[in-house]
Amino acid sequence: MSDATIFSTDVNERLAAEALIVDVDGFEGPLDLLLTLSRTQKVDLRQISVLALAEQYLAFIHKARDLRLELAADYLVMAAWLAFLKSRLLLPPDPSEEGPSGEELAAHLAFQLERLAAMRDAAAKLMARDQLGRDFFARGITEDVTRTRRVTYTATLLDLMQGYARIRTKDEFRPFVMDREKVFTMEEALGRMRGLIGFAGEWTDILSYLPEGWELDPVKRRSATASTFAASLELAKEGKIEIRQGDIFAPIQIRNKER
Amino acid sequence: MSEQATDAPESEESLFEAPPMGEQERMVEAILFATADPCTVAELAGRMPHGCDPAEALVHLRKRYEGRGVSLVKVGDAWALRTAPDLGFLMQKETVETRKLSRAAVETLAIVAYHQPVTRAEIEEIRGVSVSRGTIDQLIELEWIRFGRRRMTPGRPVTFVVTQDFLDHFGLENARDLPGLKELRSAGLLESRPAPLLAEAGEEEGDEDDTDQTEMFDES
Amino acid sequence: MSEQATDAPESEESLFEAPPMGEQERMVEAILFATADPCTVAELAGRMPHGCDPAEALVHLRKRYEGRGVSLVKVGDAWALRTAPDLGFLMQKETVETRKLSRAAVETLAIVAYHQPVTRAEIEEIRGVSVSRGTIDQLIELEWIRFGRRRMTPGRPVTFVVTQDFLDHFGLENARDLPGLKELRSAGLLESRPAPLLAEAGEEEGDEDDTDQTEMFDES
Repeated sequence: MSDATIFSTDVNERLAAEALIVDVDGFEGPLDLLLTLSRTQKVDLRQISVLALAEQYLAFIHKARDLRLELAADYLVMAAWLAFLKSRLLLPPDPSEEGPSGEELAAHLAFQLERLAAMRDAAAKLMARDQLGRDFFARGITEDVTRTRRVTYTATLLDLMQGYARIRTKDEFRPFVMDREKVFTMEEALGRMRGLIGFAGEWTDILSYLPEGWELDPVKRRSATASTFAASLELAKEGKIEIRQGDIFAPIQIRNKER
Repeated sequence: MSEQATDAPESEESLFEAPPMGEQERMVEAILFATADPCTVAELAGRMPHGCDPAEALVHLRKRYEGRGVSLVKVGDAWALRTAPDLGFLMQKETVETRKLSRAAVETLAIVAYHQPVTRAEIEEIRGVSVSRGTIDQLIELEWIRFGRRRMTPGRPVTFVVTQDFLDHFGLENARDLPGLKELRSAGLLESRPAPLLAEAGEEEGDEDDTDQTEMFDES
Repeated sequence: MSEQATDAPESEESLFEAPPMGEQERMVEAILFATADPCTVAELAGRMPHGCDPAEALVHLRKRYEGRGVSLVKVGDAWALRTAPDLGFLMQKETVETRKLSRAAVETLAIVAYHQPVTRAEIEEIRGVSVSRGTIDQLIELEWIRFGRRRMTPGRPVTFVVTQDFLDHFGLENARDLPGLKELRSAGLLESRPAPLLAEAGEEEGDEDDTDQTEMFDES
């Protein structure tokens, strides 16, 4: 396992690694985590080994999973991407393959990390500057010589935008008031039946294909019944199923035709 | 300043040496500039390093400001920096009282900004309530909206547009730079609204209209 | 002094003649003392008698306040009097507790300052996470950032730029005086390099960024 090389027996390093794991929620996303991991390489971000970093990250994700920590999707997406990057970096380039090389992708990742680190550094420098109201001060007594007073009205941009949003959102939701939640579309019904139809060797009532829970609410039941029926006709037309009805108003039954 | 040199040895009682008089003068100046109220000598001494002599610093400072646009004046037993009385005529603009614009006016202004040129009827249609005369008058008086071209429709209604003053006040280069609804939402500027499913009851819309109504009648 | 004496009799001319520079300097000093907010040269000129040259008066005034407890500082295209930063320790009572900004807000602010004009998507790209609700909101409310021009790219996204209040708060004369800006720029860290795409799309972004940089440094 590469784990052994990365999480070496050095106790301090192991503790540091575990601290990272425990703190998984403390990271602001995969890039932040990568930046923190890259610090353990103790080199200029320009000279960073992206391959080693990718391995560290993958090992981290692996460990986090072992500890059954919930990982947000973007951490997993980054893991998948790094695994891909790792394979590109390790394998000799395939001349027939399109797109950027592993080195180009790695260089871009290194750039992103360097840029993020630079911005953090800049943010710290900014906040360390002398600040108004903390290190230097504006005039304390603004002039109030009694004289003709003029009343003026003011509003902020935020007031303006929120005011506008308040009015417009009233309208905006109107088209959506038509309740789509209680409609089962034919596409949905088709999708559902295609998945289930393989199991229907015997004649079964189409009403048994209604999605769970939909038979309880009359409005939902009506919509689901109609779409399921329409979907059955469509499947019969495609030759996937047979359809029959014993009598007027009798249950409509279907069964799989491709046995 | 020869005084500084002679001052320093005198402050033998103090554990730490007081800063030179030039520094003390700077300190008094900064304090009097930044505080909201006049300061007594005791207050100044309380703020300055141990061993300082604010009374003497005040004498120097007063001399320094003689004939300037600002002067050091005594108010009761406290000291303050005040603009020179002969320049009072320059302060006209400082005595402006600002009040918050009413909600009806903010909404009307927003509609003009987002929909300009827009007629009064259109504003009413968008707001869902009638717009009182006072609201439009107020916005015109503030020089935030003005009359635009007449609309070439029956009745040739006047339209309203926003002014350069409006753009300046709200820090916009152009009314087109106002963010759209989607952008407002993604910037977290929209109050969260109930899910569409609940909206059909439309209860809070009713409430909101009520508020508008009250506001409208308050204004006139 | 003698000028004034000769000025007075020629009442017709003096109607249009500007006061002597010494007087103008006093006026600028008085106006700036009377307000806490920075004043532009245009605002000063608007309040001073006809024919005054506040820009020149400011040069004199700045020199006069050099090394004093209060100094004349430039904030964007405006001017303000502020206490000298080394005397901040005297002003504990005036210190305003500012709301502590979250790390996300501080970073977002820095990104807007260094990359302006910058879109929300670019901020997210640099930070590697989506900008949470309220972050931009908070910075707008503090009046440290505002909406800039829309970007002329598909979707015409709004951009953000920093404000004069931002410059004032951090004691910056200009956005170009941001600490380390030159180094970051020459290291290429202010470019928003598009990611090498596996499938080609959106090539035009590269050029766009060059324009942005120029835009930013064109601002005087």
